[in-house]
Amino acid sequence: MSALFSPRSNGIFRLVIAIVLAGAAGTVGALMVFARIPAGTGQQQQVGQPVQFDHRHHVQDDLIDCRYCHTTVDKAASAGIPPTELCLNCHSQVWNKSPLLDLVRASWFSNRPIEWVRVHRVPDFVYFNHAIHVNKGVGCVECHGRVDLMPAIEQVAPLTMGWCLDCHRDPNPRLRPLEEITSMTWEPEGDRVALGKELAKKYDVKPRTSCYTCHR
Amino acid sequence: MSTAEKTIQDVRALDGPPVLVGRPDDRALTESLLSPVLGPTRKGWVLLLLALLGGVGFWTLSLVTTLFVGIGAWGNNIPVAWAFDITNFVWWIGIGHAGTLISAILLLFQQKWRTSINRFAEAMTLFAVAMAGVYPVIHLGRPWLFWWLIPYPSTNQIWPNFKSALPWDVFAISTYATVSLLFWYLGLIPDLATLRDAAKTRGRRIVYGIMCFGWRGSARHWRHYRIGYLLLAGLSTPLVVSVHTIVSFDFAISQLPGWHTTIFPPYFVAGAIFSGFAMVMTLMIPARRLLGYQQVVTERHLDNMAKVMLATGLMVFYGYLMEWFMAWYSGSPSEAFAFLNRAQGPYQPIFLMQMFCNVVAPQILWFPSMRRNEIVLFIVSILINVGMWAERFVIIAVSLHRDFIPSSWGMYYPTWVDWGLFLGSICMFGLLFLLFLRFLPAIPLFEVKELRSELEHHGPNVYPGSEEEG
Amino acid sequence: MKAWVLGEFEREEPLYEAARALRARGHASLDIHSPYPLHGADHALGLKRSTVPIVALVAGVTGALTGYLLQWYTVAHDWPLNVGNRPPHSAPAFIPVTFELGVLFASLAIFFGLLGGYFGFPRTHHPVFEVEAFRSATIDALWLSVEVDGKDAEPIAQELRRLGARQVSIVPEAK
Amino acid sequence: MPSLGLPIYGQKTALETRRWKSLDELEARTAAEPGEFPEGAAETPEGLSRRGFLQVLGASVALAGLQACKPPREKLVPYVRAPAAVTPSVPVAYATAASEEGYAVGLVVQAHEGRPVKIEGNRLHPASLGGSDAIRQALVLELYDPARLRGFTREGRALAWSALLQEIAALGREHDKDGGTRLRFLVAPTSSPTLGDLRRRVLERFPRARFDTWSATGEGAQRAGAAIAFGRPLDATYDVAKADVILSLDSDFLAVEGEHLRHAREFASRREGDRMNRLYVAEPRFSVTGGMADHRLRMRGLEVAAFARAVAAELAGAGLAGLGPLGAHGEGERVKVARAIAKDLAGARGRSLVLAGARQPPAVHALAAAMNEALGNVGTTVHWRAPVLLDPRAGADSLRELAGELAAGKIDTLVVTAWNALHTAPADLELRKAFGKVKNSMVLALREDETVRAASWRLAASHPLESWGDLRSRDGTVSIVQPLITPLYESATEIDLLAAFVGEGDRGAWRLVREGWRARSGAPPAPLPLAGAAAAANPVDTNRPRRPDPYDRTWDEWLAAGVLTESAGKPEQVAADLGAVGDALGKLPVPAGGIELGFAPDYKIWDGRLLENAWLQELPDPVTKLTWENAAHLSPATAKRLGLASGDLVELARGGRAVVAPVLIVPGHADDAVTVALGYGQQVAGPVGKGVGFDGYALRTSDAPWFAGGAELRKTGKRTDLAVTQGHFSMEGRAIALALDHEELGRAKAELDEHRGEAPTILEPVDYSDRTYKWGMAIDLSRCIGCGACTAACQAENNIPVVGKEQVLRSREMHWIRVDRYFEGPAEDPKSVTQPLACVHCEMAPCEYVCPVNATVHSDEGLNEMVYNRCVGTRYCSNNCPYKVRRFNFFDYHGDVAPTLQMLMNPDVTVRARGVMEKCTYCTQRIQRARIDARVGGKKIGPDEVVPACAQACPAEAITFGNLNDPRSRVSRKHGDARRYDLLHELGTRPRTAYLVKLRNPNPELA
Repeated sequence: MSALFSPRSNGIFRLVIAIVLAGAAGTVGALMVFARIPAGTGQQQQVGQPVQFDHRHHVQDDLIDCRYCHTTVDKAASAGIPPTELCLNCHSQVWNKSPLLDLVRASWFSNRPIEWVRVHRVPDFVYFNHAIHVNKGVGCVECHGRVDLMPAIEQVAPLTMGWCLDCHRDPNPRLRPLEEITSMTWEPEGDRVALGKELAKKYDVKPRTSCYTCHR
Repeated sequence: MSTAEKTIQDVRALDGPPVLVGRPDDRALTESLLSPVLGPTRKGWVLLLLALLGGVGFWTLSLVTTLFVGIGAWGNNIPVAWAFDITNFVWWIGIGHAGTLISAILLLFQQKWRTSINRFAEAMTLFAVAMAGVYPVIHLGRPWLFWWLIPYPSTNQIWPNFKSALPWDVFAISTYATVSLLFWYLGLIPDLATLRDAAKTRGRRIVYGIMCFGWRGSARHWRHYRIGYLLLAGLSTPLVVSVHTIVSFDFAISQLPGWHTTIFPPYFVAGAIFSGFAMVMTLMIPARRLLGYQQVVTERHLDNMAKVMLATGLMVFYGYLMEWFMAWYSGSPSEAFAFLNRAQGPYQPIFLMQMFCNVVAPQILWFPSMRRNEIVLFIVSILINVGMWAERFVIIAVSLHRDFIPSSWGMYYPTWVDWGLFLGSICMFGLLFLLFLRFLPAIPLFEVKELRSELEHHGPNVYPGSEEEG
Repeated sequence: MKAWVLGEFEREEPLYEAARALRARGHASLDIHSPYPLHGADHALGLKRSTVPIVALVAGVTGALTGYLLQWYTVAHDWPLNVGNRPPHSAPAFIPVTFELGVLFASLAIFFGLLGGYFGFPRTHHPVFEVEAFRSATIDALWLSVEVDGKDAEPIAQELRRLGARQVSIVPEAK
Repeated sequence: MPSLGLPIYGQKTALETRRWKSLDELEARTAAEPGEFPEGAAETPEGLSRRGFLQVLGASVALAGLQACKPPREKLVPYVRAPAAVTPSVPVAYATAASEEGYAVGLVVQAHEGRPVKIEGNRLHPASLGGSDAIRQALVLELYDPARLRGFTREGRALAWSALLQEIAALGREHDKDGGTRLRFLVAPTSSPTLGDLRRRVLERFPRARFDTWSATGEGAQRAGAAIAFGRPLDATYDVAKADVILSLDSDFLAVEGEHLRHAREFASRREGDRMNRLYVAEPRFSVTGGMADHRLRMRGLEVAAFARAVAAELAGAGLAGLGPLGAHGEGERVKVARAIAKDLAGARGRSLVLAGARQPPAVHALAAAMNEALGNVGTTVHWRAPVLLDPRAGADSLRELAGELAAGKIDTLVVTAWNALHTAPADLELRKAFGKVKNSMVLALREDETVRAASWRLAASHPLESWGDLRSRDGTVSIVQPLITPLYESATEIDLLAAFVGEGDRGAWRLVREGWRARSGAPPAPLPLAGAAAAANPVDTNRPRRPDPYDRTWDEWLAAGVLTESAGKPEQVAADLGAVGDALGKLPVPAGGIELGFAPDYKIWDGRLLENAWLQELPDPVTKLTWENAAHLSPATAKRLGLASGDLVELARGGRAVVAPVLIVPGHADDAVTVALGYGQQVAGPVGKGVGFDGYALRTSDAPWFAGGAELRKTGKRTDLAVTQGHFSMEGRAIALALDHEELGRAKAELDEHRGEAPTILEPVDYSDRTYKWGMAIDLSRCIGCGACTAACQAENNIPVVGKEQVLRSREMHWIRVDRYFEGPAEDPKSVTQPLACVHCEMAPCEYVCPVNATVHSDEGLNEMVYNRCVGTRYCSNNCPYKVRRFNFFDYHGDVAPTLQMLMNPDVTVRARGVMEKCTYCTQRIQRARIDARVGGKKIGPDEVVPACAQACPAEAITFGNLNDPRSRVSRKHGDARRYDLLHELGTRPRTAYLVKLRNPNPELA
């Protein structure tokens, strides 16, 4: 005499159901987590570039202002990637024999642009404008992080829509005086939110959250 | 014979033929009703399966084309942005109403004649809802993003819009599909246990044994089971009404002439039941002959279903009349035009077909002899299916093709992909149904046995509502 | 060491009689197995009203509340958008989803409550299945099962035979 | 230098000197590096990275599961040497001009990172006044056409430009022997002074050679008419704004003829207010101008002359006795009409205008000239000037002479720069046969066509947007044509080619034009470069100092303005020779019986040269709404008599020549007449134009260039589907496009109030009055001429795809703004209203609440926002849109686009993916740009600062846009106008686009 199923079958059956349910829930959960962690947003990845350009050196050691190279950051949507010409403003005089700059010189003489690798990318349907942010007191460091400490540029902000919205809904904690806009190390004296409130009034900061602000 | 007895007898006479023929015992019932499942595979079944597989291939090809090419593979356009897709959706959802209606509402009203056909109707519901569920997804321009209609916390911080009828649809259809599945499966569990115990081979016993989760017919389970089953039926009843109400909201909340009307919810529900019963009839008439279910699916069942079709058909006709009346009474030229255009515009043949199939043809069911004539019923039920599809097409596409601004008027012509998705879905539906007939008990055994037991206790013609005392 | 005594009956009345008799003798762990629900079984076993409706009600109300709050939170609170000039908090528009979620939660609670809770399923193995003849319990026979201490099994079996069981089996608890 | 204030996206941009200087330099490099154009941008242009968009979508299918599924990182490509003129992501605008029948139309072209993307009219140019039309809008697509002719070949041998120069030099030496006896040039009409100089120099070298000018269209008849009346060919310019009463004798002066953009603007300015003008139009086919008529008199083309004489006769009776000999009283109903018109004209002496159409014979033009003179209009509404065209007398006669010489084998070398002469030449000249007898047939063309294919030397022409040149408008105003981009393919301009015949082919058009104008303007010669070894060693190094050249500044100012200020000529004094006019009228043939066959240049592809332009092919014809082909237009009565329906294929025959053509019934067409648009059915065409339409030129002979009797229509029994975007031209009695007689407006207030103002609603409307900006639009139906410029402009601005004939037949055209035309009254002789319709941005938008994913919602300023990236494509919004202005991407229209066409994309507008709904955004990219610029500058956007593409293009200024919360804005005034109404007001949608009732000003005597 034997039953169709052994006594162990009950436990196995329950386990299988538990695994299936947990697997389904886990998959959904994992995807939602993935969308929020650096691996999903592209943060924390040092990106190799054709020329070993070290922002640390240029910003920290040479004290070059961001706007020296990114010339249009306060005038146009695009911050501007410096032309080879601009590199050679200095490097025709200094390090003009360095092998590290071979590619830069080659670009100049062959009239072929250097193809940098893009680090900060928003989708094509997102229209980000540097000028308006920079002119309303949102410093470079707010989105790009401590570029002065980066040997190779990496993305520090998640650049998700939710992240954009957080600031557009409450910009005050991210505002700074325009004089300090490119500063990597500026710290407010006192309450940053209170200062932000003051600056928002001064600069007429009115971020918008309607869709066409960014999507066109 | 006392007056009271005579009255009862008269009433019983009115009640028509029996719901169960003969006095079979439980073992005989089990054997005869399970023979399609446990018996050998029939050649006809295989041939039919192969034929339907061909249609399913066409369906698959159409689906793949739609996904890879885009909605452009269809005939849809601006102004007719919805056409065969939503027509099919509403049609299938409507058909999917009969199952729950038969199972739930008739159970609540304790119509004993429902027992023999409810499983059949529920399966039909499930498959129809499954077919319907395909369209809302594939009709999207970007179907791979269908999950954006589900409220979940996204990194975009944006949510669906609950003022639109489409998220309502998402909830209604998924709830309806889920509840129908649960209801159907709950009803299947005791029968799956019967299959487990009646099956000959160990493999089948194991499969059915797993599927029934270990049902052992315990009275302690039956006690909760009966209440739970009844509660599910109770929940399904407003649900079934709500689902087609919400589907009708897709149209009714808009402002398009021909869509924007308050009569839509009841009119759609009536239409759904109308088409659902027609589909049950279409499937049941051949099935009962081929599978030998005449014993449990009797003329009485056909007669009652025909009556329901006649009644709901008249309700639908009333809906038409009210639409026309309101179009005239509203004084709105575009509203009036929308209905004139149905009757006189370029899609007039479809309108006439709708009127013939839905209004004229069912009138033959006034005659009792016709209600018991399988051939007549079969033809009428098919006509109703066609007519209800035409009705949905007329409501959806014909309303859209000429609306407010004449310059934007246009015509819709289906492509082969449209036809493939329509006809192919019928084949897929048929295929699922064939598999169901072969592998699951199409007649609910435990309910028929319960009915038999009640008949034994209360006589051959159980008067509705009389067996529940004590 | 427990054992199950199973007795097969042909008709309902003797079955009920047997159940009542055993209950009178103090055996509470009785069960009846039948292919279809028996109307007298609850009474014979002395079972109380099912609590399933309460579960369903609680789940249904939870579902409806979830539905309404979900809609209120997403479209009226978290990011109220101007959608065609409709008010963000628009109760009439929230009715369908509220209703559907109520039904869905209640149905899920009933189904999974029944199977997982009330029935303790999946339970593909149960001592009663050890009896090959018990297969008739889902086909055409009515069975009475008594869960007893191993040593009481045989007297109960005798009693069942006396009370009209067609056949009686004893299943000892598996080790 | 001072800002010229040319509008770009509503932003004031100073056109700085250095912008074109860099272009000069590019041009200077071109010869050395043919085919290369500068790297587009400091960053990869958006348009080129659109594929990334699809990849992102693909990634989201995979649920962004794995890092490996992500698209590869994009490249950032900066300049090596940054051009001073370009700021990446900021568009710049340049003024230039394009030729229309040889005359200049001033343009302002906007370029993104060196890519010309959008064309507008030049406000400073007399032939544009800032307006443009569909053809001008579509020029930019022609530039990027991947099927353009590339490079130079001789008998299949590819030649570099330098090699070609050598071969031309050799050829020239051959012809030097006999002074060019066997050398001919077949050229298009042009007013270019530089080309004039070159032609003179070519003829100096080859005195026996000849330039023959040929254009299948054009206004030669007008100059010929002036020659009859005044003894010399003259060009007329009209001051339409000053005309109270206008009689058009088959002149489509609002859409086709003369300076039609200016005419439309001036005409429209008199269609509102109390000083309404009155327009009478006598014409055979329903034209754009006919649609604007207060009284449209349909008659066959050859009957127009008789009608004109009837009017002249009545004018004589009304006090202008001088016209007596020219008049001839009409018959029947026409007498009454002619009398009323004459009375009206005579009552507005000096404020009236009679125009004769380009299709009418010279005698009618002469009569019109005489009538204008008698009415005292010369000097007020009509100005006569010496023609600026190089060969004002050109016509079919010179082509006939050339054809004869060719056929006789008298010519060895024929240089063709006229467009596709084999296709357009009158059929009786048999030019196709004669052309084959030339040894060296050299054709300069933008794309391969029949003539190119028949030629032995095939030379790719540079597009006008790649070319240096110069043109003049009718009043003599000079415009410098400057390139926006170095040629995409190796190609040459006509200037380069003619220069090659005088041995200056290597100088480049830039130097020829620039130095030519230095001489003409009397500027001193260019200073010599600084002496010294460095300068000599590296002449290209532009960083080296140069001696200041005062001409630089003048030249730059000309380029910036797009016109040479005060270069217009003085009107001439004229006196009509009435006797000569009478003689000419007497020689006019009597209209023959039977069916009259009329030809017309196409509203879209002109004489056929724009056949390959998909934007224009898909643009609905302004009158018939036909796309992607031409048809034989018939009146309803004639079609009925012949038993024909629209779509029937007929054999259209005349004088032994026949073509198969589809019939299209057009309300208001003259009876017993058929009209055929020219330019279709070309034997050699690219992927767009292949098999499109039928060849009207095949029926056209030199004796009857525009109208010919004795046409026959024979049924073939076959049918075709005509891709018409509007299937229904009746309003079905609904209040959609409202029109009123001017007199009625005062009484119609109550009636109009039903279509405006607050509508009852249970929803509290959102109050936008406290917002800084409340955007709104007003469309004045009284001004709209229905030309379709807005549709084309919107297509160019908003990256709108072309879907093709099949998809148009399936009602899937993508235009965000369509121009609906409704006919009212009897189908035989209806009145017409045109109504541009785009998204009206309802405040209570029906589309929004049905979208399940919030992809279309309202902004705080009241815009109905369509967010493509959120759209899943349920199309529910379109179903619920009562205006049906939403468009759906049924296919992946941008998926596989040629690289050059990717350069055409406006980087400020998302390129929409498959399965996404789209619609008019009120050009939100322009609003956002204006907003950011204003806010960066700490200002407010001006009331009329933001101009959407449609409003900017509209020649009639029918569309106004702006801030409704600013009472100073033009749109606020329009919204408050007595004629304002809301379309489908009864639905309570609260549209932001208001319509203004069309006014008509009928003559009470003709009521």
